[in-house]
Amino acid sequence: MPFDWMKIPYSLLTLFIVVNYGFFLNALIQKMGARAGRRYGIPIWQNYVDMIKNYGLRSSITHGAMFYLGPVFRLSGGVGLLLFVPTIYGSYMFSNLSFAGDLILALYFIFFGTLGMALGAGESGHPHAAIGVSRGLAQVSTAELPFALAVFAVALQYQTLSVTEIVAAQQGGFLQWTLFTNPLAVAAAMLGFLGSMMRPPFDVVIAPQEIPIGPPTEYHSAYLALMQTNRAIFPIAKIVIYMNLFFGGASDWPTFFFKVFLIYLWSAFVGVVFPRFRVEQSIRWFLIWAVPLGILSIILV
Amino acid sequence: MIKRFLALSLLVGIGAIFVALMMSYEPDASLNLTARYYAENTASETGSANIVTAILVTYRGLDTLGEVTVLFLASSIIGLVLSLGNKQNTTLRKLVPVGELLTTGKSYLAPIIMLLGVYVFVNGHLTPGGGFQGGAIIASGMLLLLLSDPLKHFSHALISLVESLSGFVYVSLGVLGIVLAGSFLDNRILPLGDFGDLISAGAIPLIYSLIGLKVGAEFSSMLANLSEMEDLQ
Amino acid sequence: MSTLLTAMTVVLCIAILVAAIVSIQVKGDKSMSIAILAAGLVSLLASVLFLILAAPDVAMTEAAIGGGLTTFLFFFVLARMRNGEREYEEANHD
Amino acid sequence: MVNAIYIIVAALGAAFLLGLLKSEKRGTAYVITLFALSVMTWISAGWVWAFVMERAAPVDFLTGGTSPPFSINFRMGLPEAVLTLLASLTGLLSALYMKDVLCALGQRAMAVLLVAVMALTGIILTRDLFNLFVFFELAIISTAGLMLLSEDARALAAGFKYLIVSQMLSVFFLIGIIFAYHATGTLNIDGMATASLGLKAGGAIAFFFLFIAVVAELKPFPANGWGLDIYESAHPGFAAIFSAATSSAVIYAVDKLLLIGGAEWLPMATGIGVITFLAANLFALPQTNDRRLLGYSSIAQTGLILAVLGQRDILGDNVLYIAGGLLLSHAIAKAGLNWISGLVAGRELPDWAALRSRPILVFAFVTFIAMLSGLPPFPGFYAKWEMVRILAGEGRIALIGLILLGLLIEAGYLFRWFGYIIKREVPAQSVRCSPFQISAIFVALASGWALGFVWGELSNQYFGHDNLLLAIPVVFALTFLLLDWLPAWVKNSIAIVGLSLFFYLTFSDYDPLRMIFAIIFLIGGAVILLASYDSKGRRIGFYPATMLMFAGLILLIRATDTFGFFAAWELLTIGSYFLILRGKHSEPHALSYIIFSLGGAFLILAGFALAAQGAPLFNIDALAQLTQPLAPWVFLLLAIGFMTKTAAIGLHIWLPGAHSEAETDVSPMVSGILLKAGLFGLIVLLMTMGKQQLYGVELTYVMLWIGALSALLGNLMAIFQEDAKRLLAYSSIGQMGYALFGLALMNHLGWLMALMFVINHYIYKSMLFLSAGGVAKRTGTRDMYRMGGLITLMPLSFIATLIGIIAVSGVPPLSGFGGRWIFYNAIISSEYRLPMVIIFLAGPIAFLYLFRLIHTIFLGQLKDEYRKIKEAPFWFILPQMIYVALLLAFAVAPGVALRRVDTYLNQIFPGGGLQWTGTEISSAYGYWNPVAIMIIIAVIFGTLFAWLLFVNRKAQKVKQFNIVYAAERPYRPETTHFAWNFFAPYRKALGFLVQPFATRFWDGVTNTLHTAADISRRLYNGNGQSYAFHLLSFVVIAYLMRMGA
Amino acid sequence: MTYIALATGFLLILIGFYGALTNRNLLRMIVAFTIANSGINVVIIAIGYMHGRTAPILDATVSAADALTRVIDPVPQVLVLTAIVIGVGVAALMLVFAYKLYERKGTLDISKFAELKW
Repeated sequence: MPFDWMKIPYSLLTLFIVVNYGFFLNALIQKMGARAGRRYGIPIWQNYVDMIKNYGLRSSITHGAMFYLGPVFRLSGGVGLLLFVPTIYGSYMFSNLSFAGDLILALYFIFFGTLGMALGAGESGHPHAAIGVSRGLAQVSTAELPFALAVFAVALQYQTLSVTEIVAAQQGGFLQWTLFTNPLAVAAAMLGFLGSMMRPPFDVVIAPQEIPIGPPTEYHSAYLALMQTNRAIFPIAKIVIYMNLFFGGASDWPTFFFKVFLIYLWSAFVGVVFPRFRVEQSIRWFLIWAVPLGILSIILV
Repeated sequence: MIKRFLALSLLVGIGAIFVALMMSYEPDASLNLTARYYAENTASETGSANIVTAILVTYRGLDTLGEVTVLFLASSIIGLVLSLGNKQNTTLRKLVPVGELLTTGKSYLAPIIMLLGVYVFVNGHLTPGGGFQGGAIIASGMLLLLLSDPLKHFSHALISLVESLSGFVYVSLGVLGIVLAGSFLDNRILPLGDFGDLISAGAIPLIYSLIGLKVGAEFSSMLANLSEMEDLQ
Repeated sequence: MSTLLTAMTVVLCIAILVAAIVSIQVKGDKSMSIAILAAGLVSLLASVLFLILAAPDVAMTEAAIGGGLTTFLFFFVLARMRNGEREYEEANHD
Repeated sequence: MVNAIYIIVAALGAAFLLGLLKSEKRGTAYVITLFALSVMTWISAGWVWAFVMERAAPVDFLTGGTSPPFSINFRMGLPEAVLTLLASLTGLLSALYMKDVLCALGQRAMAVLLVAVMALTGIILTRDLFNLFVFFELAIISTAGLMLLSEDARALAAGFKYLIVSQMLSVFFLIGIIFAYHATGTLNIDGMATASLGLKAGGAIAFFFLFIAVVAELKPFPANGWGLDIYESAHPGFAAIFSAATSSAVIYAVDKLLLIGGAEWLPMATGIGVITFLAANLFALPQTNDRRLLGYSSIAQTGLILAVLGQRDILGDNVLYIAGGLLLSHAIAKAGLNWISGLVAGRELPDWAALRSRPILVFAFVTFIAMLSGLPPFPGFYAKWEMVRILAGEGRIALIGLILLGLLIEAGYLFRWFGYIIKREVPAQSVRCSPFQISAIFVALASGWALGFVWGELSNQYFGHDNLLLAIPVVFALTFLLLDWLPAWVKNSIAIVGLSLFFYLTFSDYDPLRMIFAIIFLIGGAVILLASYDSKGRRIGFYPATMLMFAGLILLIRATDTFGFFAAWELLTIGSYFLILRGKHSEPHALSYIIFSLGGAFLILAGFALAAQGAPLFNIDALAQLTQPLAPWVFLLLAIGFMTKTAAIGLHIWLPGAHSEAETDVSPMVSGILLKAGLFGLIVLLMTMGKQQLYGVELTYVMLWIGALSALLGNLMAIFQEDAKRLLAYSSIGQMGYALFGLALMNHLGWLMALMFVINHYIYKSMLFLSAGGVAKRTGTRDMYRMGGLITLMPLSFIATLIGIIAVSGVPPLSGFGGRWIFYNAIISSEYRLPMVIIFLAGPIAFLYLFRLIHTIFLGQLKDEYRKIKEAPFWFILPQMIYVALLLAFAVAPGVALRRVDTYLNQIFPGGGLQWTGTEISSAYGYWNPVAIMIIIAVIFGTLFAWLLFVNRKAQKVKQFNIVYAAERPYRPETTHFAWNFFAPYRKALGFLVQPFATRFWDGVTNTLHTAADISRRLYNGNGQSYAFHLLSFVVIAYLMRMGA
Repeated sequence: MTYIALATGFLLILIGFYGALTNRNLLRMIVAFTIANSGINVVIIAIGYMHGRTAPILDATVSAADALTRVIDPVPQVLVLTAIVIGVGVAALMLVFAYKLYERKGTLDISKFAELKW
């Protein structure tokens, strides 16, 4: 099979759009959270400023090879995740590199960045980094569960692992969305979603109050810039999967922006309302509320 | 008490089996297969008048050899047991006063008793009695000697010579049976002679005499060994 | 004659059994010697029984060995153990 | 040939002759004794030769000039010849062994010894009932006499107790004889048999007494306290005779008696035998005195043989082969063990560690316990196989169960003992022995192996099985015993070449499925062996064990019939046991390994036997033809057996210790390679038998659950481990759970996934174990929290671990992802939702422990004590790098291995396979392009990496403590390395799931057994009178049972 | 007559066993066993006995020709002879053992010789 070289510029285009949208959305959500807390919040362009500043900085220290690789792994994970899933349904241009693998690939690639991040943080030698990683992994492993269960329920429902085919099956009116054809799975996935967004109440892992200088703080300058970029890409990439699997996908960019915003908003909304959990509490929470829903969704498919 | 009760109840159980055995017992009206063969053929085959002796020495000679060996074993082991442990303090035993009658009687009686023993086993194939009885009688002669003279030490060498020689010859005679007559302990290595004579019945008298000597020697050795035991407090 | 013999046998057997019971049940000072003697008596009486049962060879043997030699063996050993006599009482005092 | 009576004559003549010697001439007397025993041995050996080589017919020897019913006769046939040889040879060797004590005690002792041996041969040879009694009495009296040879003052009391019991027995014997004589009119055993004693009035009771009197000599439960006392206090030289020769002779006497009693008495023999076997083995468990333990074991073995004799109604002519095999194994082993016990100064089992100063004695010991446990290649193994086969064919399942249970218990305490020898501290008093004593043991050792060969040949001749001692892999493995004096690197080279060569010569024999296993076993084994070059010195015992394991593995995949399969299974079990036992602290773990493995093996044995329905040769493929109601049971037994090896949850408790405590290069072997044997078994099972239902339950469905639970709990337990190798071991449980799950799915993709796991697990688990082992070797600890920051010191180990954990976790782009992908495709088509969910839960958990593995060892803070350590040895790194290359290659081109298997699986599961178009792999549900994934990720990763490198080209490495730490700079690495109890929140939340339920359960089982045994053995209170009570109770109970039956 | 003797023999055995089971004194146990041995001898002889016949010895009154109808079964007698001798051998042996045990411990109580157990 000859490789279609045009895929590369198209993918880069997708990447560009998503990065920008990610920066925008991050700031927007942050602002909304601040307003809900009767604070003023950051300017919308603050993230751009930070990123540009960080990219401009030159660090003169490193903790070793893995320290380098941490952000690299991280960003590769985010970019890869985005590119392995078609962004816009029915568009050749924005189907990205999804020919390389199906849903399973995306599902497992989520861990790529997590792993790299954890490794890099570990290399820093800072105990808080390790504590954060240990908490993060513990939490993420259970937070991803309901999502994984829901994803598989959907795969079972549509008898396919191809994202495109799943989206295709949801076309023809919003009642065809998985949200309505398999509400249990969606509920489970949306609960899991809360955990993987690293927002309250599940943000003890990177909580500034708990761990004054967690993993991200050991990174600075370009390292931090890479991670910030990833922070813009990764949530969107993840939401794209949600959107495709549960909310009928998006066949054009406006729909895309709208759906992604709403899904993102959901996590922000919950985060504003609820207090923070300790890790074992959140593990229990996922196991008690989200996982059973996921199990039910699989059994009832 | 519990032990006695347990013992009794167990024995009631065993007794019940015995009763069952007795209930099923039916006395024979005529001799069975084996006994009939012996009754009919002993005289012609072995030339022995005493069927018991004939069986003991020839037909079931192997048993008898084993039996002699049992005594040999017992006396060896007794010797072995007593040779173990401390031998150094051979304290003299308090002498039991020996009666006048015994001391004078022994010098006359002992030889006669021993002769009687010899008579019994030599005539084993003709009359009741034989090697075992004769041997026991010889031993009682020795016992008399021991009783009358508690300090007397028998010549262990002599006893064991008799014991070993007679045993060895006994076994050799058995082997001769294989060589000359075809099977172990066959008495027909010697002529059967006239029925009822002292010198008859082939090797039976010879073997029985050897048995007598051996049994006598074994018992004597046991007694001698026992008499040399030390007193224990 | 047969009846007489049977009666004699019965008496003899009873005697044997009595001697045996004495032998195992006797208690007291000289109990050990009595037990040995009673056992010897059992052998001797049994040899009479053997005679009645037409087994002269066995009778001789039992008398000489069972009744005689064995009893002497017992006494030989007993005599070597000063406390052997008293043992019985101690051993069964529980 | 020489008249058999000369055996008796020689002994008696010499015994009487000894009396003629002066008591000073002990040397001469000793020579005469030896000469007489040699003559006896020689005569018997001549007869054995005549029967075996010249096929002579049995011969009767007369005495007293008359033919049998009227006089005593001896019979010499093959069994008699063998047994007299056994008795006289044991006597001869024991006489050699006891030279000192015999010479010290003089002629009388020698005479008693001669008579004892003579009596035993008499018991064997005679065909006359009363003569049997006489020989019995001789044996009893001489036994009591030979007790005096012992230095143990308590021996005298033991002898007295024995006399008490035997007095009672002789009364019963005589009652039996006279009433049997009265009923049949003969004393001849054959005559009684033809006169059918049992049918005569009173005959049954008479026989009962005969039977009881003889059987009681075999020390049946509970009337056997006296026997134990004899074993415990006798001189070991005599104990050898008592155990080997006396038991054998008496067993043969029982056999003769059963001729009279006929078939109706067989159940009783079986019953008494089995109960004794079980009770004695059970009581042996809490035993600490070595000789008493041997006594219990002897009693148990004779019980087993009695039980086998009781099965002669169905065993038929095979009884000679089976009982003979068991009997000779027992006799040789017990003689040998008793002899060895005389060389050991202490009387506690751990005192036997003294044997370590003499490797030949250790080898002898292990040979003997293998013979006792019925392991290949010894006669007991063949006997066990045939016995179970025939019993199963006749439906005597309960008996099989009891026998195998007893064997398992016995193996348990014997191997525990072996563990003491290998692992316990060597006591101050070393082994003391004379050349005579060593040579006696050596003869036993040699005859054990020789008999193994003979039984193998017989097995080949009568049942068509291969002689294990002729199988090339086994011969190759055993050769290493002879080569053990070579330096390790030479042996290692031979081993590697041997494995590779064998693969080269045979690779065309395997179908694609077996090919995968052949490659892993042979080539994979060779690769792991590279790490063994690191060992210096001679490494005594390592190579025979390793090669035995590999021999078993390779024979396993080459086996075509159930016998070959089972034999291979046991071989690999033993080999791996020795390997595992070599670890520093592996004593208890090796023990639980062997017990679980043997338990599993016995289930497999029972399963095969049940399947064969008595057929001597049963092809594995024929399992497919089994039908209800048998098939599901066979399936169940085999499946549990195999799952023991794959450490399915509940049966897994042996694995963590066994794998983690093993030596560095052994852990990858037992984890990466050995576990695959269980999977291979399961594959064979499922391939032939498919889905089975038992009481409406789909058995593969149950397996699915087990697989899922193993995956979940194995992973969960792994995350809480502090010990690196333990963590990897638990991870294996989880991985095997995945593979089991895949197989149990019973569809094309499920199997493909299982096979993918087979390959992957071999590669990454071997690699990770080597890596962790290398680190442990350098740091001297396996506790991960003691390490940290080793990445700079051991970069290659780090890379191996990094690649390993990416592969294990299934993160793209490495090969683990392929496994997961196939896995999801496999389950999407299946209906089993719940177990699927369970195995889902397991997925992310793996990630946790893997991260912990790499983080706490290589990242974080370097400890002061490890600042100077070096990279792991070259020979550890080399295979790791090979594995890295393999993983990358397999990740890009999984088709190399999988495509052929995929095609092959179409034969078993038509359809549902994968499509291989170019580099893309697709199923009915999804698709996957490993090459594309690899390239995409590499490009993204490379770009970012390059950019970062460019941007930070001037960056300097900061000092270790140059981190901000609550406004202070830490100075001690200990305080800054967060590693211990790494997943504390997880434990708080989910710790309840990893409560050691299985461990507690199995502990409970063993504790119950031990306690029960410890309480019940108090029955043997040491009082001779109580033993008399036991005997009479035994008689009464036996009678009641007999009448009740 | 046979039955009387048989019953006597069996009773002797039981009495002997009872004595052996209830007396703790080693010597008394041995004595009890000799009684049991006598009992078994009586049983064997009783089995061989046939009413109205004579001992199996050929002499003036019983010729070889009519032995078949006149003599009783000789076999049990042979067996008993052997049994008696064996019995005395064992008894002697036990006595010496008892003596040695007494020498070691100064007691004849069998329950004191229970070091070997379990």
